[in-house]
Amino acid sequence: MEWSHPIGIWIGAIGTLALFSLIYRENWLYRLFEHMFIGLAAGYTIKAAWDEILETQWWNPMVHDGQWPWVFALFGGFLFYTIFTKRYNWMSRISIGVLLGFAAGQAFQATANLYIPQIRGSFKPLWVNEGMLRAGSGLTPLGQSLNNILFVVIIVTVMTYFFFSFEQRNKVVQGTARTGRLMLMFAFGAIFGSTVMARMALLIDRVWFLMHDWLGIG
Amino acid sequence: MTHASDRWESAMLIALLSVIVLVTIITAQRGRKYFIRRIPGLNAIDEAVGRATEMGRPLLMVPGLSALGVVGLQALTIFSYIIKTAAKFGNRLIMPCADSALYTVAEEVVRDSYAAAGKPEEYDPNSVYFLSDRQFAFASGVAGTIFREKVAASFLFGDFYAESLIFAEAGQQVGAIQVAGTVSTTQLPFFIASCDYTIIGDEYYAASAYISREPTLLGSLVGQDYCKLLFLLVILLGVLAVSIPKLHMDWFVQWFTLG
Amino acid sequence: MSALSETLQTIDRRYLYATLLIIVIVGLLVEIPLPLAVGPQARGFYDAVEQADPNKIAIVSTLWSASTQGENRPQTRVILEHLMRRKLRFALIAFGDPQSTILAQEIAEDLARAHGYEYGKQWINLGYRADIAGTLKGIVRDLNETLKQDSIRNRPLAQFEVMRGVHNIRDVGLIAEVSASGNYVSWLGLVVGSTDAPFCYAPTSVMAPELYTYIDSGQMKGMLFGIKGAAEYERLLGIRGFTSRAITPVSLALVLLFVLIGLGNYGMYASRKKGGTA
Amino acid sequence: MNLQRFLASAFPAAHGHWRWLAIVLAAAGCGIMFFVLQALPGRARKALIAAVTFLAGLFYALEFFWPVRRGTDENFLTFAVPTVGNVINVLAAFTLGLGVFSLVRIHSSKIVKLREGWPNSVVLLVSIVVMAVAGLRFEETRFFRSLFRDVLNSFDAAMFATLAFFIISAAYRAFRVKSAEATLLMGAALVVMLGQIPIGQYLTHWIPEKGSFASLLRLDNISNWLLLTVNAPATRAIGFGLGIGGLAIALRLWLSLERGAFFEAKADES
Repeated sequence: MEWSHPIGIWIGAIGTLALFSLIYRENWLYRLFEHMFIGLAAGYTIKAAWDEILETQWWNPMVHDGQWPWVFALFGGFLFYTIFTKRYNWMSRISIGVLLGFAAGQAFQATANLYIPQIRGSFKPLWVNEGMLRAGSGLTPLGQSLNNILFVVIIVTVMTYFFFSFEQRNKVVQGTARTGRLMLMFAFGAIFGSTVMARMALLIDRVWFLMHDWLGIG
Repeated sequence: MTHASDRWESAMLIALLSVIVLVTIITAQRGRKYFIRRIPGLNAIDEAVGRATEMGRPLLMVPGLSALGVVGLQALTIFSYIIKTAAKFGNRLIMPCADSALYTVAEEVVRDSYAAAGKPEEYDPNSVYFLSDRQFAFASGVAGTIFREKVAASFLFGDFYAESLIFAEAGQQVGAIQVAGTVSTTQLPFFIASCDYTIIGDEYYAASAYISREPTLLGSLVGQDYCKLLFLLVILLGVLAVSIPKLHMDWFVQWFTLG
Repeated sequence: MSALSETLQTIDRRYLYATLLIIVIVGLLVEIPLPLAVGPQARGFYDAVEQADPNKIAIVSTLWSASTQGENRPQTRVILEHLMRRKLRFALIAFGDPQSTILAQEIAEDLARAHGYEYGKQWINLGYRADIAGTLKGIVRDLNETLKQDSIRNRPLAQFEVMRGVHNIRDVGLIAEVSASGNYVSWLGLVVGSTDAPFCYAPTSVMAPELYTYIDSGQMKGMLFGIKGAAEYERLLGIRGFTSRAITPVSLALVLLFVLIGLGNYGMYASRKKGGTA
Repeated sequence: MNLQRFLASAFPAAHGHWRWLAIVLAAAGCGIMFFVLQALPGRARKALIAAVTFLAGLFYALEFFWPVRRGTDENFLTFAVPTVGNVINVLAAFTLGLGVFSLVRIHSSKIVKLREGWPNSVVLLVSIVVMAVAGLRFEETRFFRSLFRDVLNSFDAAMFATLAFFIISAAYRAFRVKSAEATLLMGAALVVMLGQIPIGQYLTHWIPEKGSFASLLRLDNISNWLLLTVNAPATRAIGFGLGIGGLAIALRLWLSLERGAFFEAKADES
């Protein structure tokens, strides 16, 4: 069955232009379509919450399979909504505490799996001979050695920058920390360039929608 | 690693990190004094406040889109430091908020800061206000204020997202002195390129710990420092082990080889 | 000279917007056939799918809404195209944004028609989950018990031919996620350490630079660097999809930006040299 | 000690008409618990919150650290991991309603008081109802699919696409390179980006990709080298700091060690 419909495309196109008008000036047309967008997104959240999770994982097991303890999950969910009251809003901290507790409990395994391989990956030999080269890396042993030395130096300098519990009066430490901050600029330069690329891709998708789907050009 | 028993040594390193942080937090709460160095970002704030007060125009403080949480509350801690520094010069303060819960706490913090600086009468209730919780409505609203008020200094601390560049651009346009600080790594490039000084990553937590002298924050930060030292030591030992095979330290490398 | 250096610093933004729009329209209509080199990360992703174990199922997780479809939609399309070409069974799952389920379903339905893939036989949609960590921990242990039903027919997973023999993470041959956020942290923290199935990631360009540390440590086998990654993958598959057309305006827009920044700074430098206001 | 059998016997499933009775009794139990909770004094409330948070965290911490039974990949808690995952998902699904609930509250009060901009609030509430009903009841219709694909997707995409305009004008005006750091940042951005796009690569595509020293000068090689050998260690070092910070925050939350105005005031309010 078809996913789109001409009337829908027209509304979408007019909405796109209305929302683009924000770049010129905030105006009533922009606000109208922004409110429509917020409403549609909230409406979809209700559908997804029921269809995807509550019906299959809570309502059916409780009502059809007879697992009555799921009623306590409803009580836990209800406690979140006490946040809107003055007298009972402390109770919302119980359910929030449960979710925070679960997340905190997972931190041990998550930290281990996320950072131990990166520590292991930082064990780079500072002097590489022919045998240790990765196949097809196209690097000479000297090249790989220099890369490894630079890699370890950057880790040490950037980590030194983020030490706070002792004064950085010693010249060497100060120099290392300042180098660390400059090394960070490479990472932030890469992020800057990629962010611009990401935003452009979003604009191109919209312009192509207006040109191709709506006006039939190109 | 599904369970600690898959590689005990690695799991013990994580357990050791937790013990270190817990010990430093609990001892700090029990009154032990811990030292945190003054990060350069705070000097940049003092300098910005000094130059701004000469211009006599208002000071802008934006807690970004932060909700009522660890990052948002620490932004207010930094703002209270700035208010105490600037209160004696009498510059007008503007603090638009994007989260209604954080707004209520911000009002209290600002009033207490003026009182703490001995200038309760300087506190203007309209200076702290809830603007909008929609990302772009908030950003364009704040940009409008920057251009209208020609703010002298702009302090941007907290959680920032794609709209960060709109604040930075507006401040740059009116020639405001800008100091920013956030843990959102993806927004740091824009602050670094357009602000006079930017506080990066962990420095954000260090700034608020230094200002608030809160035992839990100080203890936690010092504990985290020891953990970072431990990581650095493990890495350097590992580099040594793989660089000089004659040392026969393969057992050490195996400790951290998972799967 | 000072008039020029002044104007260079303060070009009115309406001209900038108009120039950008023109560049994008021209770039979309007039294709500049420049070769795009295929980087090692996109090749890593391609090789991981090529060498995935055919008897096991692939999990394709989607964590994007229409707000980043410009990059994530083409990425999802090329990954599913490659899986279907290799006749691999796959299961879609969505986190983060509820819209992800239908966005991925639509792309899969479209490609399934072309490749003769039948829902329930070669592919399935496991739907959206609000909590990520709890679900991932559950999947490692028991997929059916954690996810229970599929999202399209709302029937128990055991009733689908595609899920035959799939009980936990050891029956998964490949894990790929297309995402607009940093959710790789949950996969790396709670799943990737429990399996030797390759883990590949397709982030929006904004997130890409943060992932090179995981590529270096071998935790990630491949990565598509935003829309550029999708364009490289199209070259590897030998198809000319939307991204091959879109990469030209993206490049032109980037060049425009660097030229503008150059002009702005030159203007400032020139006027400062003559003691003008910065 | 098999926890699974113990729990199955403690909470037996109810069948036939017993199901509704069990559900009603459990619901009544919750009602009573609500009043018991409200009667608790401030100190007991804080203790309850801390205990509940600790127990929830204890499950996963213990499941990770507890040694596994010989020859298997499980310990006495592993059986419950999928079920606990379901419980969290159901609770998280209930929180999805919080945003919608506050939206409805704010905008309906705006309409009732006829405050400025109330027509937009009507549009918002109508949009919520239309999409929710279409999604729940009429999912297999072209109306819903077009409402989702052409309308909602277009608005969502358009909202973010405006960023492209902002970034061009703001970056052009904001980036007046004033410090060594900004210069380095801009230089890295230029080289990394040129190496990623065809136009940049075209400038040096005539150099052989591999095998000779000249290939070090290819823009795409330089870009990849910067990303893998300079950017990767820098992000890794930041990651270590933030990761340890994340673990510290998790510990403080798990053991309710967090002090400070917000956490104290909230619990004592009665």
